[in-house]
Amino acid sequence: MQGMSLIVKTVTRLVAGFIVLFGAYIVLYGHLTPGGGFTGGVILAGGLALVVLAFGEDYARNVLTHSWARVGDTMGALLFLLVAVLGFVGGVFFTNFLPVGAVGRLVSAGTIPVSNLAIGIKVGAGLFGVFVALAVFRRTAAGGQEPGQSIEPDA
Amino acid sequence: MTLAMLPFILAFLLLVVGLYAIVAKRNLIKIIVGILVLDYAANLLLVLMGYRTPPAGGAPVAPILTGGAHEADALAATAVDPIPQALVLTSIVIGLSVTALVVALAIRLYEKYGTFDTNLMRNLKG
Amino acid sequence: MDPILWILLALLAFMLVGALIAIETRDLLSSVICVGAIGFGTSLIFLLLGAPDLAVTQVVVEILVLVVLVRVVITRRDEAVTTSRSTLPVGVVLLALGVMAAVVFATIADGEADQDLRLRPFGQPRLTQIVDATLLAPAGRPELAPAGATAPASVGGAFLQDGLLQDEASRGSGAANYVMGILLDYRAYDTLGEATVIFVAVVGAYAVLRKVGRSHHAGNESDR
Amino acid sequence: MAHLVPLLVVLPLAGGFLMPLVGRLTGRRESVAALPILLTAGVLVMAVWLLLGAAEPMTYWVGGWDFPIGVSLVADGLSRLMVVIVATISLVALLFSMDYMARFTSPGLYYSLFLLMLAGMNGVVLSGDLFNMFVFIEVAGIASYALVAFGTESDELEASLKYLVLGTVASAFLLVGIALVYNVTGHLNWAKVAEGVAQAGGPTAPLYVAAAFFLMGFGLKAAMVPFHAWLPDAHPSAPAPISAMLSGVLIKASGVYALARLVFSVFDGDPALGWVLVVLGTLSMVLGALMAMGQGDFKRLLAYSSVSQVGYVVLALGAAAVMQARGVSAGVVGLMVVGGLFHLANHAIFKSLLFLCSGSVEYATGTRQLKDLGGIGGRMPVTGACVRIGALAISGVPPLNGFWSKLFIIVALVLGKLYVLAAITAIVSFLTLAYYAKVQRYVLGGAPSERVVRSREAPLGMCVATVVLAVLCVVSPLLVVPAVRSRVLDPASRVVTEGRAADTRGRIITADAETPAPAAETVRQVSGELRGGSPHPPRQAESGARDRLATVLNGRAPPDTAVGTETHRAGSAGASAQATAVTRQGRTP
Repeated sequence: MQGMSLIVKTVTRLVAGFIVLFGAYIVLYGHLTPGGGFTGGVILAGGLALVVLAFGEDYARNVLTHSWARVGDTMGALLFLLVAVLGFVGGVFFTNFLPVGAVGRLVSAGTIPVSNLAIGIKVGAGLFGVFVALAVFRRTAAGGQEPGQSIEPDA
Repeated sequence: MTLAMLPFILAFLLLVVGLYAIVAKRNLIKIIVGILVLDYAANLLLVLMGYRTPPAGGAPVAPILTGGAHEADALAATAVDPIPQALVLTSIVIGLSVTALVVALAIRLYEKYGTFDTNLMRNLKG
Repeated sequence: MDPILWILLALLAFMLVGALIAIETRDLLSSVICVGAIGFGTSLIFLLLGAPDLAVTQVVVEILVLVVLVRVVITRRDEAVTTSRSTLPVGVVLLALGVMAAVVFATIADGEADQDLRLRPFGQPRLTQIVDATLLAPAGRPELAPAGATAPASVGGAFLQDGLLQDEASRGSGAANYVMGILLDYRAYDTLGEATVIFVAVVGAYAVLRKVGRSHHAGNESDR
Repeated sequence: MAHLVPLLVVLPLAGGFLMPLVGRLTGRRESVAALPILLTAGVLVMAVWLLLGAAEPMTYWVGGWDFPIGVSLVADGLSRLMVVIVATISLVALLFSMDYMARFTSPGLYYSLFLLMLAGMNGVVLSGDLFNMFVFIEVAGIASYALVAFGTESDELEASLKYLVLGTVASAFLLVGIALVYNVTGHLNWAKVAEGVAQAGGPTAPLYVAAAFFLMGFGLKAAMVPFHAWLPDAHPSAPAPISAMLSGVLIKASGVYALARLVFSVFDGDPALGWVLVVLGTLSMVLGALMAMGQGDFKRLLAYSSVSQVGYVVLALGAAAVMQARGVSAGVVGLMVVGGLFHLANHAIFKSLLFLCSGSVEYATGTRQLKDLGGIGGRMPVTGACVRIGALAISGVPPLNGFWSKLFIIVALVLGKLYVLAAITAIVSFLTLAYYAKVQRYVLGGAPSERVVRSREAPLGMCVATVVLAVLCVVSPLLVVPAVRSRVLDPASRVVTEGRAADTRGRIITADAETPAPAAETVRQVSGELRGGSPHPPRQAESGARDRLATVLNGRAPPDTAVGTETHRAGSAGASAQATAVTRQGRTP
């Protein structure tokens, strides 16, 4: 797949950055405003998906590769688990062990922003990976056996 | 029957409609649609049950502190119940996950059979 | 009458109709688009009911699902007629079920209005209760009992009241967004489960989409 | 010790998150399997330690939220028994997978899903919270949908789809049930809901409606008969170790166990729900056995047999509730429950054994049709012997474990004067004997077909796994020896028979406080502990407000020695809607 027309590519180039930035904002301000790690992660995944849709399969194979999505997925999940396990520092599993700080500040609410970040990375990478696997590589007709229809997800 | 039960009943009917699609339809896409509708209905029911009528004439109050910590008491007296919202957020994610998996299955089945029609599949006829 | 209730009922009715169209239409693409409309209806209801977090989440999830489903449908030609299983009996049974359930909902609400464990109607969730004031009085000084004091009657009520304790002596989650406070502090363990669910679904989708499921070269050769 | 409880979930979870990457880094199947096996062995050790280490039930409040706002983990007798069963079967299934999964690609994804399913099941049986349990049921469920389809042949995909769709319907029902329970009682915690129900003098109509939704949801997950349609497709389609996991433990963890919790811990053994369980159990038992008779496919026969055998367990639990309400002596009720739980454990062992054996046979011969398997016992002596032991155990031949649990159930039913049920149970036992006689005949006799002649014994790892389970079949009757029983089965049975009474009263035990104490006392005790271990100031003092609210929510009088000075927020409803400072007598800091 070659991707879409030049106009689409140009617009995507302009817009995708903003979408990703917006996703990052939603993730980081999750404890203050509506949104949060999951919502922001989906927006991140959407932004990346837009890039892949516009620039085509080759872009997904060479630049925004599947391996990165897999690594991000695992790392996000492990980071969240780490936050949970570090709770033992504060007494029990999942203790919010960081200082709460002043309500309404960016750095407040203890571990919540960290958890949000972890979930944002996890969800963004994970859903992007699945999206690419479902919607980009698998868009062939019945019994499609042509090369490149499947990214081999596992070695 | 009070009017105040009507939202619950409508949400529940939506659930039944989703169930109907799952049981009666013989097309994978329709079944996926049924699953989505089922999810929406269950989530809606939960959120409807957490809603608190705002004080006369006001708008519903979201459980988010916008003005600073000193407004916490006022918020506590008017805001809607935050627990169902947290549960539903989790539930939406679960719904999305299930959808991703079922779409993957549907795609694979399409590759095997060249159709989404379950009548043409071996084991799903019954 | 509360205008919010009427808007809500209208939206719900719209969604019901949309769901029926999505299910009954013969064109898969229309079906998928209808379901998108229902999803946005859900999101509007969330917004209407004071749940902006859910509204935002529902919208972005909806967009992603819609894009995937539309791509799945438009790139695959499906000539097979969308037949139903003997629709009528199933439909009648389910309709009966729905009506029955509706009646149940209506009656369980009415019948036991004075009981404590009744179904709370729309708009009046179980959040606070008037407490026996003497419970709150200092020991031996019942005259100091505050009149008309309320106490949380549910987890939600307790959270609204105390989830963000700001006096130095105690601690809440400290998140201005209460929903996020519940999600990532009070019930963070649920959220760990939720993150796991996405992980499982992602890994599961990769597993299902593998080009080759079985490797016939390894292990004992069988004549399958 | 209490910290073991969350670790039982965290360990497999971490492994599950890591495995996809490990699978990409290393290609050798032994090295891929090493991490999951180690982790699961660790889980098993911790689970056994927990089972034998402390007799007292523990409630672990995640995040230190002693207040009912948080999520609790409950490790009482029943949960501990379930965790041990789950971990044992998982470990054996993983040993079996090492060789068996060489036939499949992507071992990393397989082990990842396996560990996440294990984490999900541990989460379900340890959860003390309705919604949390739902989430972990989903974790285990979604992992199992994907695992059923792991071979990606069309049969497997179809079975997985059917399983997924019905599982999703079950989840929606559960969610509706949760919504109703929350609306009505205001709580999600098992114990708190139970307390509310007890205070109101028993379940009300909306709660019965909620219970109906839960019954449908858990019934679907447990494959009770009107809801069993998915199981005979899903269980045979999965790779053999996964079939063993699904039939052996998953339907029990997210179905039977959850049903038991619902009926006994929340509804305090309500007899109406008890009757529903009796009916569901009897139907499953009889129809499952009848459908199993007609099967020619080894794995399908096993799957229908699972429906039937799980029916025994559900029947036993339901009958216990019914008998309790009728005033049958506690000893008989206890026998009934012990019989049911013992059968649950036994079924986990012999059904996993049989499924693994069917995997070995399929691995060697490439077929699952019983009629093609004549004389397989001669070609595969170890597997043949294991099949024989498993079949004898499940059909209730003494002195193997199945005999004892069925005997317990039938004797208890007779003593409880439920004669008709006792007769049905006995008849179904004979039916079971009959259809497993068919399996025996094919395994023992008949002229070996060409397919069988060319086969040879399964690889070592698979044999070891089946032999371990066969040995367990022989030695697990030891569980009813009084000395062992009092440590293992009796605490679990007490959770069921004492219902709410055993579940709520003042057993808020967190990390550092493991002795039972009156609730109000413990709240403070716990906050005291938190103060000691907490690194930052805001955490270090708890206001009395939380204590007070906790006690009000618990419906108890506030403690005499409340803490310090507190501000009471008066509600806006009252006329004097203003903050009133209430001073309590302080306690020594």
